[in-house]
Amino acid sequence: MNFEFEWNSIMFLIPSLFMFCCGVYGFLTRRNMIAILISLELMLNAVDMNFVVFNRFLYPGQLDGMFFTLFAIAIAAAETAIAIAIIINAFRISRDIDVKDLSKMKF
Amino acid sequence: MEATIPVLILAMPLLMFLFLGLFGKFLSPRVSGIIGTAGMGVVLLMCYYTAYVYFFSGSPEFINAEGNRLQAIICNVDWLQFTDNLIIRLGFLLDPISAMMLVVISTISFMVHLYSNGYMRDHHGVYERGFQRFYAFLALFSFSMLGLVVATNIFQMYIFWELVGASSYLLIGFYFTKPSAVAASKKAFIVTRFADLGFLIGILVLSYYTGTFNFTDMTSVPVAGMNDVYAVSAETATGVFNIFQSKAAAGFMGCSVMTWALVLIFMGGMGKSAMMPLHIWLPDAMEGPTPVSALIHAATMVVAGVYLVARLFPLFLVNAEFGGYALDVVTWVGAITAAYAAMVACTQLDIKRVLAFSTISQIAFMMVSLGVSREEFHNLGYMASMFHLFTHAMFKALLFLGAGALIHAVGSNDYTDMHGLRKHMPITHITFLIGCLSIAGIIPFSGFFSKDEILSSCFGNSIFAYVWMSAVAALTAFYMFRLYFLIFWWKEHKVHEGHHAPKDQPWTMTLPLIILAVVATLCGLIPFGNYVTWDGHPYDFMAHFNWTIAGISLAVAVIAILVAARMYKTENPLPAKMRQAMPRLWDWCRNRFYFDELYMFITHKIIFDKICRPIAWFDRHIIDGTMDGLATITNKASYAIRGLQSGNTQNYVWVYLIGALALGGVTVAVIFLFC
Amino acid sequence: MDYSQFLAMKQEIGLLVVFLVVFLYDVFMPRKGVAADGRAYVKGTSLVAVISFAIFTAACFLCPCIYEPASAFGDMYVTTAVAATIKNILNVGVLIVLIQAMRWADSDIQVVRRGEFYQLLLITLFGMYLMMSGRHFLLFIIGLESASLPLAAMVALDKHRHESTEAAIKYILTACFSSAIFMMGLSFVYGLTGSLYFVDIASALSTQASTGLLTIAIGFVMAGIGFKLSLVPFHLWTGDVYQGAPTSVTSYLSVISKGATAFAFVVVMVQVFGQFYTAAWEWMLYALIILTITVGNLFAIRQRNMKRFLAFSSVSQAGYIMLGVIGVNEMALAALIFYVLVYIFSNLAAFGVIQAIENKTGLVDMDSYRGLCRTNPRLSFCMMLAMFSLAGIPPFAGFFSKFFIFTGALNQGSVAMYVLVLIALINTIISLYYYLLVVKAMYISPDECKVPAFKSATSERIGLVITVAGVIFLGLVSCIYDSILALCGVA
Amino acid sequence: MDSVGSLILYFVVAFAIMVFSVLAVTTRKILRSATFLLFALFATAAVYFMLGYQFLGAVQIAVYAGGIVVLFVFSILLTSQPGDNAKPLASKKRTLGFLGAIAMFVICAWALVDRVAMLVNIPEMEEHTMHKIGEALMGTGHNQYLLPFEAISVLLLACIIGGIVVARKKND
Amino acid sequence: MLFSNILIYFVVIPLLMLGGLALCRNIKQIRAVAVVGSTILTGLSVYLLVDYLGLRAAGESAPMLYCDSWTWFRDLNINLSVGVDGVSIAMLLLSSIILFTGSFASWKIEQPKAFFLWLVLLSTGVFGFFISVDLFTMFMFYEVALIPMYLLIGVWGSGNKNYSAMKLTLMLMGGSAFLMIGLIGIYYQSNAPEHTWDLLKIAEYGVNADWQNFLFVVTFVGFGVLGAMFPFHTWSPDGHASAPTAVSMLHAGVLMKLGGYGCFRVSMYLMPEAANELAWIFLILTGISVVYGAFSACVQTDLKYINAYSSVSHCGLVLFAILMLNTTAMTGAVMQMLSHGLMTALFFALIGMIYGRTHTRDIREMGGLMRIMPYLSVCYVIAGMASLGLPGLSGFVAEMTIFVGSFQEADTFHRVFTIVACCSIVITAVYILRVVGKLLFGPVQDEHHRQLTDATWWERLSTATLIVCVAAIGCFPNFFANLIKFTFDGAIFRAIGLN
Repeated sequence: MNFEFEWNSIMFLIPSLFMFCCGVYGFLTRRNMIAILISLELMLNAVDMNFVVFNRFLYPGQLDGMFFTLFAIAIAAAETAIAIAIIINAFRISRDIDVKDLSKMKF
Repeated sequence: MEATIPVLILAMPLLMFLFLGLFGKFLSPRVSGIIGTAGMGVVLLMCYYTAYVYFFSGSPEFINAEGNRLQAIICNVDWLQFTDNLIIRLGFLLDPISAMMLVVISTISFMVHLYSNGYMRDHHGVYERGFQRFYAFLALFSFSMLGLVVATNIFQMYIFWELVGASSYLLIGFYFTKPSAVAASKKAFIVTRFADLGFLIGILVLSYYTGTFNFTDMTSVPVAGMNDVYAVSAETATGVFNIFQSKAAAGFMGCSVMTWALVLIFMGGMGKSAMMPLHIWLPDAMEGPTPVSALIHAATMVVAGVYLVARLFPLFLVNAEFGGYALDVVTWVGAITAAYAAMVACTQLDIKRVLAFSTISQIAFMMVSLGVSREEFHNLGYMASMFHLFTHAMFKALLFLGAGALIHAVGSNDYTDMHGLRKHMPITHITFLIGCLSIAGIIPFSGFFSKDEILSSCFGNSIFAYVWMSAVAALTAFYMFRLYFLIFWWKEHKVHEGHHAPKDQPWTMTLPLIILAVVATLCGLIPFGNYVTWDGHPYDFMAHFNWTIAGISLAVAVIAILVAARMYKTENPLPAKMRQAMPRLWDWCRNRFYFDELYMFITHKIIFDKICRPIAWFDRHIIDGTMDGLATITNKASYAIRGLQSGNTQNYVWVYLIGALALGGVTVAVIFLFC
Repeated sequence: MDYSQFLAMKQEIGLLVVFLVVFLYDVFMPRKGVAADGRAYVKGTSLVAVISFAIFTAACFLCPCIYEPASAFGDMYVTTAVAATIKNILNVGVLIVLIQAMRWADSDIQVVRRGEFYQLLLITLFGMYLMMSGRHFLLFIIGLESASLPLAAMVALDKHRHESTEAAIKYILTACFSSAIFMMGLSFVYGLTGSLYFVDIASALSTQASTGLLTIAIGFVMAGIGFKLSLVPFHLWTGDVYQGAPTSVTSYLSVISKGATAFAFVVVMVQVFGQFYTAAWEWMLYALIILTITVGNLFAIRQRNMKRFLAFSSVSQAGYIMLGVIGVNEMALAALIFYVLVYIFSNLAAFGVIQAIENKTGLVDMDSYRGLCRTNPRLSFCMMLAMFSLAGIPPFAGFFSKFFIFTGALNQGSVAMYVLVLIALINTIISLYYYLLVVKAMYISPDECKVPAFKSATSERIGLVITVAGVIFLGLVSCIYDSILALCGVA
Repeated sequence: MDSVGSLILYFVVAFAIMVFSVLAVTTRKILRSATFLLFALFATAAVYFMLGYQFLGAVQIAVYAGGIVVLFVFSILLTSQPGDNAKPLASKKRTLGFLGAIAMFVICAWALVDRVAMLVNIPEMEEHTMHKIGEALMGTGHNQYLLPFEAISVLLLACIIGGIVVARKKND
Repeated sequence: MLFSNILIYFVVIPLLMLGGLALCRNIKQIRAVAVVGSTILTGLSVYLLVDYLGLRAAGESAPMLYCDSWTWFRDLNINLSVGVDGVSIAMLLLSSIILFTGSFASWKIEQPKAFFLWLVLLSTGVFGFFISVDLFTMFMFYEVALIPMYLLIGVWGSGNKNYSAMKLTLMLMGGSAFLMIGLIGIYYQSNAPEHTWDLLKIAEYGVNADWQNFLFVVTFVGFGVLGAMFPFHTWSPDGHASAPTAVSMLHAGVLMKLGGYGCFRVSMYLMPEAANELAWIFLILTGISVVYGAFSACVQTDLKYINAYSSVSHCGLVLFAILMLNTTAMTGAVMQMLSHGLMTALFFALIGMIYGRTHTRDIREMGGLMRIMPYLSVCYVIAGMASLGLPGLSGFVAEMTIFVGSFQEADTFHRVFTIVACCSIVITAVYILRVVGKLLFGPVQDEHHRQLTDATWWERLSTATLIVCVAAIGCFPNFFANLIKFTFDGAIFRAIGLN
């Protein structure tokens, strides 16, 4: 049996989109702030993958998508660092990192 | 004629008003009374002089070669220019009727000024509060009334028309602490205002089509070779009629536009002259001081309506000639009012009210007289009307001043407090009797002549009018003598304990009575037709005198007086029996056919309760409520969406996500669906 | 490899120099000062920061070479006279913020951290510079992140206050989510065009028809930038963060961050998606503006906390700023810049008063402002002017800026634009209502004032004098607007 | 054209991405969540390798998997006791989240599929040498990334400062 | 040179007054500044009037005189352009007189410094508005005049002042929102070779016919709100009721005139074709205003409400007349503005003085004041007489000019509305006499009132000045009519055959 197939961009885009949506779901539903950050990482990661996939499939002659991903990873790291610092500070103040409890200010 | 004296005739009272009004409180009442009276005396002399010059100088600007009297504009100043043609001017028009009115007004006004010196103080000689103000207002009224009669254009007339209304308002409300006086003054002003609305619209219509306010442009032709001199001409009036025929719509609600204009203008006259149904203010106006009633509400202001119709008479006449109804309206209104007022006058208790209704009735006579006046019989009615205006002014002023003397002496308006005063107040008695004889039309008193002319002209028009008006004349004689007998006879006067017996009043009050009595007796003999006719052409009435009519009317009057004497000369049960014989009629007459109640119903129950209050409510609740509602809605919306800002980060993010998706998604959908 | 290209970035380099001065001063100077609780700190940091920044601001204003258009790094970085002017305007704003913040930064609680405050602030400003001058989405995103991540730390700077932390968390979480969405949109744009350079994207897009993917990508990009501008519905963090953050940070956040992003927004929308204007993003922006102005106003009506109140007021102001974007013409652009300038001064005047009172008494409630005119007439006068200016009442600058922005928006002349401006104008009535509420509290309310009479610090006074002078004269002195318009005409 | 082996590998990787993503956001134990994230990141790295971006794959593993996840784990250990279970979610919240995610997925997927030109088969690509990558990273010309590189260094510096000032203990 | 133009002093002097007031230390100085400043302004406007008439007599035929223009915002073509014609001069005269009398009427106000500062700021706006011929500056001054009202009512007002002040400000600003869009629209849609704000230039070239209708409606509504046009009048009763005396005077006397003036100067002057086409809509609204305001006034019991509704009616007449689009009616409109301004100022001054003594404005609680305070009562009667149109006072000439002018429009629609408007003179009489009867005449209602005093000298001065002005217009109307008429006889209205 001579099974041959072509890689198609959709084969990567859909999982990546799925990952993004999982991230969205997690971001919207998790109560632990660190879990929310984890969801965020999923989203960012999906974006990175998108870039890479587009780069590879549509514009193989250049590296822009890849470089964006490279920098995006760094940005993600920076975001995580700041966010975790703030979360830890919050934890120090209230011994709690449930996002639901952070709704003193409203209306 | 030089303009100096005419201008002074108007300026003097005005200056007196300003002087007494502004500085009156620094003057003693006595001095201001003297100033006022003296000033009015000067005006009187100037008016007499002017009238004399007009009627007797024979100057070509006043009378032409054929002996026709002309209209002369002595002076005319642009006051307010609306358009190129529509200009309000203030001027001085001298013609037979205005000259005649000058005499009437200045005479009565002077008498009243003189009389008030006595009347406006109590038995101890203490002046009433506001005495200076009283004289100021009298001067204002004189100014306005003089300005009204000499108006050169209809708008000037309207201006002074309003001013007399205002001064009448001020004088009726002179005793402003008395609620009834305040109410009466308000009523008088508002009712006449309502009528003036008609007048104003009439002016607007008339002036729009004719393109002028000037009386002379509507009713007269300029006399060749003379500036500002005009002769009354039916051709000009016909020209006006033609303008309406060509420019205006064919008709509006069954009448031609010109008829509407004239009827609307006449509406103004109805208001001022207290024609039914706009008469209701006049009886109440008797709340004012009696001299005021004599001056304004008997002799001068109330005849302004008659004067107005007379002023525009050529237009009315032409209108009638071409089948318009304007004059018929005048006739009918006059006839009905005359009868109505006479009936009501028979039942009133208050002597001033009796006189007031008598005034209404007599003015209605003048109106009828104008209304029945036709070209075919030399427009006798016009002359008769003016003549009656003249004589009526004299004898009615006499009656009012006499009534004032009685009231002042007795301290009450009610004849039940009087009775049998003939012995106590002989001068008043005699003069009052002369007034009554005159109004009843007994020869040779002045009323006889003028009334006879009116009845003649009615006869000339239709037999129905003649019979109707003769009946009213009989009623007139009856109620006047009823009044006379009830005041001076009926039974002996009973003096209450602790009161002085009533007696004749000081000379300031009796002198005018005597003068007016003399005038009222004699003025009927004036050959009026020589001076005042509608077109200025002299008309010798005596030459056309109809003895039959005169005899009949005299007989009717005498019979009526006898009936009155039988019923009221001595105390007897006959009046009471009569009252019981026709209670319904008596009640209606006594209550003036419930007109006041009707008006109260219309104004309070309908205008106030059904229009004003709902509008005010609508404004506060609907219009304002809408505006407030907008604010409330904004606030509500603000509350409604506050859940968006729940404080929960994940909700924020959710909204963010949906927003971001919607932003693109909805746009895509819209493009997909519509493009 | 031409490293001299860095020299094209004069303002950025200058800013980094200021940053380094502050950084090095703060790190290496001996800690001679001792705070109330015994902690040691470096003396004079505030002064150094303010003075060095003032020198930098003045230099940027005066040096003509700043205004020369330049590009570097293969057009990844482009500066123009307009951009330089905007940066200068922002510099002035930042300078005022710094002056107004001195009192707070020198307070016993903050004094230890104030070095970091200045450093973070300068870096966020640097990020905003990059946003405005970057012509490559990667650089843009780095600028955006530099402008928001350190801000989150600044928001959390009042560590003793729970609200501060809560605000920081809300801010960082929504900011991260927003940047994820933004980058998702960018990935679509990249997929469609194969480049992240603005110019290349525009030219690539010009050859293809509008597709659903592009529209959605534009939506995501708009959401990402709209987040920083706090356009509705991406604004929800605004109220909480403004309220929770230290007041100095709030004032910085509300004016500088907003002004910079507004300009970046124009650049992205016009340069990248310019040709899809009428097809897509005009209508998106149209909807956003209406929502922003209306919802911002509706929320502002009920606020009692002054900072939160100004937050929602700034949401609606952002809507007005966007009116300058939707006009897409030079007059609208000039109006936008002028609006931002005036907005900086008006809002900072308001925040100056709030800070002065908060620093003295800790009160930020509108209710505690009742009767303020009797205890502190000058402060309440400043506040009133600020409110009038924000509401657009002549002869204060806000009137002119609002008028010009409407004029700019109507330049296009379509009926839809008239409708939009009408809606915006009707909203000014609502906004006038709540601005007047403040005036009412201060001037009309008969209550006894909770704020005692006090003398504010010199720095606060200087700040207020500058802002009030700006509020009064920016509009009346016409050459300011004229020169901005002239610049935009050249660009 | 590729062999069945690659296809199987693809399925494994795609499956791993999806499953671990779902698990990472649904598991109640936070530490497990971090672990699943790690697996998802690995799977992503595998995608990068499959597509020929070895350098990127390495960075992904080093920075993401190695750096960030460790950061997560530390902070998790710092902020929660072991064995802490998240409380079950309120159904309303879950529904909303689910709706949002589904909407996102449907819209984006539709847009992607709608744009047919994007759904292409894999083209040939020449090898990216480290030299080429390094040159692009450090160059100043078009499509070269020195400026972002410098800029992100400033950003990272700021984040360090910010992180420190926020997270350090109160009394210092 | 900026200061060589006489008109600029109408803004400069109030600004100097502001500066002077800011330096004042005690009430005497404040009064001095207010009185001196307003006297100078009055003198200036009288001088301007005389000089203007002299120039016209010498044959100047330009639509506006004393024109001058200084560039302000160059690229937007915004200039500080000034210029006046008869109408503006009449308005300037009115404003300065009312400011003068208003200063006296607030002789004993609390917090005088702040009060006069705001008052003078308000009048700066008013004067600036009347001298401007540039739409932008006009609008700017317009808003400058509006906002001090909020504080003046809020701080110095009485009754439900918070609500009223807010309502007034918001509604008027709502009007100006419409106005702003209209003005910008005119800027863009004029047929002038370049976009311009200059009234005269726009008038010369006209406005794009496609846009005229829209712009006309918007600007007319915008100004109409301030002109108290139905149904946007509801700010007026509450606002007037709560405002302090001098503010009511200025507001009803001058500010409401800004509405009428603006309607004429912007809506009608620049877009006569649209005016011709759409006047009927607003004729209906203003016709309703006239009658509706009068009817509402009949049943009010608060003195200020009565006057506020009466203002609605009278100002409705102003707009009504403007919409008639003929010289006579428009002249009448301006005369009505003058007349209503003076007489309503007089009314509000008197009401303020009475209220200051009796501490009630409910006519049911008062009565017989004529005996207690004869001076004030006589003034009140005169004001009432002026209001109901007694000849010799200003109301009559204004109303008559309007009615005669309106009647020149011969179609049924105009006729009907003219007659409806005429009816208002009867209703006016009803409510005026009702008040006069209840308030001044009759027995004294409240025995405490017997101790009250009559007017003080400054009150006498204030009211006497107004009465003299009212009477002057009433007695010599042609002087004012000729002053005003020139504008309406001008080329612009002739050109499109509206006369």
